[in-house]
Amino acid sequence: MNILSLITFLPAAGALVILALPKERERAIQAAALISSGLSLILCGALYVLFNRGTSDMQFVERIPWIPSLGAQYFLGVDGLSVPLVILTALMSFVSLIASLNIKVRIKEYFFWFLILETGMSGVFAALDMVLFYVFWEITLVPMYFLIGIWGGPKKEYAAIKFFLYTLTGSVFMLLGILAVYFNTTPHTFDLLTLLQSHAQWSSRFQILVFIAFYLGFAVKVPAFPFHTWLPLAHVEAPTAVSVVLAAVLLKMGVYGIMRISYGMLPLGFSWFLPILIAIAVINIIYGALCAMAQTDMKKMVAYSSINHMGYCLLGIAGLTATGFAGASFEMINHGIITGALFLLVGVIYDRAHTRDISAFGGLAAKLPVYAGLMSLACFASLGLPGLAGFISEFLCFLGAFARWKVCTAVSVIGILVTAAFFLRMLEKVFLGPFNEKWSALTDLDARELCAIVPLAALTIVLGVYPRPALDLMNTTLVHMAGLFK
Amino acid sequence: MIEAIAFYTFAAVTLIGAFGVVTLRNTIYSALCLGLCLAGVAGIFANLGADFLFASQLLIYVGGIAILIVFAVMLLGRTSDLHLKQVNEQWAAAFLIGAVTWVGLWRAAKIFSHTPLPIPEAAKTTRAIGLLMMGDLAVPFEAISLVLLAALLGAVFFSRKENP
Amino acid sequence: MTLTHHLLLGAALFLIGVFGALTRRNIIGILMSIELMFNAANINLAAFNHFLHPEGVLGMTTALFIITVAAAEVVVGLALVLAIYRNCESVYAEDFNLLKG
Amino acid sequence: MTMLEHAYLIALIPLAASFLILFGGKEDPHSPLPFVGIAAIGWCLVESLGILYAAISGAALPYAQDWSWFSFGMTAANRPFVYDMPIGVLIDGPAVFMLVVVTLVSFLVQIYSLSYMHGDARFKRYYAYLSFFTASMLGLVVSSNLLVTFCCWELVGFSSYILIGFWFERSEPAYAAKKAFLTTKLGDLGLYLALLFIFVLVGSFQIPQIAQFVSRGYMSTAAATLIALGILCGAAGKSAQAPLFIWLPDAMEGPTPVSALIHAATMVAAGVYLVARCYFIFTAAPIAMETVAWLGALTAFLAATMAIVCTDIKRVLAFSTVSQLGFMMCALGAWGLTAGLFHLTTHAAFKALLFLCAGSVIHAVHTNDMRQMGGLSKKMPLTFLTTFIGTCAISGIPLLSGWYSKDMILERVYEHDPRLFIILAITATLTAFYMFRLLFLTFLGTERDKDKHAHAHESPWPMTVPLVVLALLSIFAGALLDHHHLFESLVTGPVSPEIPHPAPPWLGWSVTAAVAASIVAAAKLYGGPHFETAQRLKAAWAPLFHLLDRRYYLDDIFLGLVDLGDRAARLAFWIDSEVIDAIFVDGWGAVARLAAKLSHLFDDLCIDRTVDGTGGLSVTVGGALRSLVARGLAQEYLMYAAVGMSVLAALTWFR
Repeated sequence: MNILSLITFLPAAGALVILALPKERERAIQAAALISSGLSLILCGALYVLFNRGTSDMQFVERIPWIPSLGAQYFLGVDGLSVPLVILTALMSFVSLIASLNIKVRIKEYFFWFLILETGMSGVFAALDMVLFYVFWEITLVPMYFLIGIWGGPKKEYAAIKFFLYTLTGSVFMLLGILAVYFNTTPHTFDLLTLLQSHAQWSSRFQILVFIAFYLGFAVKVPAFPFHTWLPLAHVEAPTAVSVVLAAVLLKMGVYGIMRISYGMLPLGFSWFLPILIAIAVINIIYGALCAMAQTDMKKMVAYSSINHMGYCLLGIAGLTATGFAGASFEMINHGIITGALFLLVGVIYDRAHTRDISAFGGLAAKLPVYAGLMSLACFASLGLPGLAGFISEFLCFLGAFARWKVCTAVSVIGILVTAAFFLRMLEKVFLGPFNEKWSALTDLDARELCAIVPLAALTIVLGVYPRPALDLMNTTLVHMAGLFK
Repeated sequence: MIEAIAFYTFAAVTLIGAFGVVTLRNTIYSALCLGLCLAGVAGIFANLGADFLFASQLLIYVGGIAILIVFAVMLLGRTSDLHLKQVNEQWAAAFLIGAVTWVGLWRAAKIFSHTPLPIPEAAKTTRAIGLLMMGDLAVPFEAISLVLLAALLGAVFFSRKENP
Repeated sequence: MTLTHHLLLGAALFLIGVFGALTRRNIIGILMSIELMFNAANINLAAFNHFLHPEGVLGMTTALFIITVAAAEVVVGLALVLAIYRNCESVYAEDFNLLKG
Repeated sequence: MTMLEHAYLIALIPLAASFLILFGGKEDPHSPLPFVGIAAIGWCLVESLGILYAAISGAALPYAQDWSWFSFGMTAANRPFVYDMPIGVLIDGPAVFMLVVVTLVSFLVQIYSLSYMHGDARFKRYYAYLSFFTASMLGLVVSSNLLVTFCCWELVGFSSYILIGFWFERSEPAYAAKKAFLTTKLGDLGLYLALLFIFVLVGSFQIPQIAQFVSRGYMSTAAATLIALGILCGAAGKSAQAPLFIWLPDAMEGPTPVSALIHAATMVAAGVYLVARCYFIFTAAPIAMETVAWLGALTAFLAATMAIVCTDIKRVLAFSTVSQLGFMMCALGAWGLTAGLFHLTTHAAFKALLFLCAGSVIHAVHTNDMRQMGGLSKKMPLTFLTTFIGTCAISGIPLLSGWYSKDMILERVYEHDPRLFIILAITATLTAFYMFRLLFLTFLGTERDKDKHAHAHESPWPMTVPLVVLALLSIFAGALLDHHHLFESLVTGPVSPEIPHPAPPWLGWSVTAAVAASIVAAAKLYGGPHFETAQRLKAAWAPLFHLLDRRYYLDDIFLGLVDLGDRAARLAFWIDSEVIDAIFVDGWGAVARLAAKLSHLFDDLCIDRTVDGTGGLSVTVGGALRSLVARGLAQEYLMYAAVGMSVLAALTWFR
């Protein structure tokens, strides 16, 4: 049992403990959830310290035969691409758990599913065996379905089933892809590291087909245009903490998959798809931003802004340079932190006012200074203000893509302006202007909310001013990745 | 030769016991006949060289189940019942069915008539059975233990006083 | 002695069991008849084991499992009989037509 | 030398002060925290003056120092490696003067604000914002890395946003703040692309390395032109050049000291400074140079005309700022780096002075509308005097600072292109006209609003002392800096490859004469009590006045663009929800449901009938049989099973 297994399965152990607790003991359930997730986070801290930044090999590898007849293994390991995501998962899950302490109904089931979800998410990033990867991938689906479908908003059932069908359809294609590569390698294997080396034995046509299958699976998760329509709905209906995890971690699974599998395993398919990918990235950026601008619901606006930001990631990947990869990986981290904070903050106001309509408010900055400050921070970080986390990564994405796609990048820069426009409009309508007396009973953030949001805000500033700690984790691996194919 | 004598003896005991079970009017005698019949089967096992099976048959069937049934009979038995008929009206039909089936089975069993009885070996089967149970048959073994547990619980549940 | 002898013994025992199960009025009698059928099967298993696969013990082991199942069956059966008797003051099978649809 | 070595502190100390003020202590009118900000900026001022002294006394410039900031993977020539991004300071001549300007004006404005903002509910936060602005502005000035420059560039924009919207309880400042941020951001997109282009070409953001790259001729003219135009976009946004200047008049909704600091002296000059900083790229691209020159001239002229009809005292000053920035841009475009930056320096002094004077007036009468002022010279003599000095300086009255710099620009521009000179000369004349109009309307003539006039009073010392200091600078800065060609010796630009039109010696004096004439005209029109002439002129030229009043409809164009954006957004969302979601996603669902319905129908009509028929038959038969055989007796059922068994056994007979 090495550190990765512990990080992955500690939350699941916590979930089992919760299962054993009687459902009236709410404090104990919450404590069990926080402790198991917190331990996982502490171990992630250790992972961060112990991680060797000088090599692009897999580290903390654990390899045990699992289903020998299939050749499937229990095979975990991280490199510079996945280790930030594992840490992000633990961090955002812990923060979300803090934010979930105000859940009032069916506490036991809620925390149980949440911890299972955390295990699934960590597992996706740590798994190096295709079967294991697929299993973890699917494990995330079920808790999400219940979390949205039970604790969600008014249209929760519809949102949950849409989310479920969408992603399940995607992952069915992914399964096809996995089986295709399994049966077309000699010897048959599910070992990701071996598969990454074996593209030489596949024809171009095969790679393209398999690429499409994998891409469909990942694009739904990213979500890339036109497979994104589940996202606003799911976000709007999901409870706050679930939205946080959904945006901060689940979307990253798609980008991670594209970088790890589509790019690494199927270079010919990837290069065939590259022109389409850059088009999708541009569409994601501009179209997502425009859709966000049309929203009147804050949460939906943030959800569409996620589509926009994932477009930056795709843009960075499409650049096929180490810079673009660095941008995409770093953008994943930053988007996780920033959008997580944004969803938390939107949740705060929804808890108090029971509405998220932008035009329903006005002048809140006078009444809720701390809230307004943190919200402005998150919004400005999201629109890419330098000094806050979003800027550097966004810039690296553009920088990576610009060398190859000058015109497309130049066009997608418009997305920055539109992003700024809708965030500023939201800030103006909600926080500035004459105070709307209807909300004179609102209170500022309480301790629990501060505990959840302030660390994210601090990280936003730290990573914005000094991104080295995050970038150094990935540099070696990404440089290695960029050097794989000419 | 000695095997043949043993076989016929045990077979006779078995069949007589079985006949007693199904025909005797007094249920307590039936139960005792059952014990006799089971003991006969145990003898057949011993004759076949299945030592562990023989022991199990004696311990579980003769020593356990038969005694249990005797107790149950004594718990429920009413002396007034001794005057009542213990066999219902479909006995003729049952006999017919039995006869027809017997002929069929007899014809089927004749397929093996040429198989000679090998020389019985003094091999002990206990060890082999144990290995088998802990090895290939571990899962059925565990499943059986669960069945037993369930039966135990079920029995307790059904026979509770306050059970409706 | 050949396998046929044993099989015929098993068949006879089984048919007696069937006859008993079909005709006995007393529920305990039916139970006992069922035990006879189990034993018939056991004899067949032991015999097959002995004559066809003398080197193995699988047949005997299966017989052991059957003995176990039989024990479970008889325990539950007797418990049921007790429960029925407690409720209906009867142990005769024809008094119960709960199976009637 | 130590001053130079610690130049990085100049940006970090106000930053630290800003956070200290923001997070230390509660909001309280007697909080000592604002003095932290003043002390920090005072220290910066001392350091800047030290650097200036060092520069004058011959320290080696440019001075550069770099540290490692962060590293990322990079691919160059198909070879990936880890690139280390440096962060550092680069102090050259322009930077030295810019440092002094920024720290000096910041310092004075912070002192001025002690009184001006006194009693405001967010007094402490105001100082935090000011310090933050100063920090980012100084960072912009000293940074050697264009990416860091861009970061600070955005951060000054952000500071401008929060300071314009400082009184966010009213909706106008909130709207103006958003407008300012978005308009400058529009320009910044060009700068952003220019940065991407630079890095892709050069592989570095370090200004010295880029300069080397250009000077060795590695950068093609086309690339240089594109990059220069991109930088110009950014500069036009921040320095309020046409057509992006629309945000600046609205930005006057912020507190007046903020307008003086950000929207007159420092931030808006950042665009000019950036062009100067990247001058080597511009000089490599003749088309870009021409664009800069003509854009500057156009802006100067348009803004001056708009200032004539404006009645809001701060907006007149705002248009004046735009106009003067146009002068600087034009000078830069005409190979006059020295002239442009010289004007930047002097302009900072007198424009900050004018804004602070306006603030003093507004503080006294609580209105921005010049039509409600008049005759304030008796009530506020010191303010009047300092305003007069500032007006003279900006109008180019000889021997005041503005005269030196404007003269230099005009000369330089004439040498480059006489057509530009004519535009600028007309603009200079207009400048004098509207500035004296402002002076007459505000301080001279009759008091038009008795009530406001009665309450007016001279401002307290924290406000007047900065006025006096700036007034002295407005008088003497030009002469001081021109003394022994001090400014030119430190700020030397590249010399134009050719000088087609050598400037005649009467050039400066002719402009001065025109200026004098326009002052007389202003006195004629606005000196009297009733301005009949002005009203008649206005009536006669009504369409023109309307055009100027509506700011050449540029605001409407901007709003049209915003509206277009909104329409695009709504269209995109309509596509998203009604087309993609409805057709591709829910459409599939509908198709699937339809297929399900069809198959269900088939089931119903064909298969189910058969099944039902069979079922019905068996029910009938079963019903009949049941009464016969099924009496619910277990043994009877067992009997049937046994019959089955015997039948199977009987099959063996036929074998």
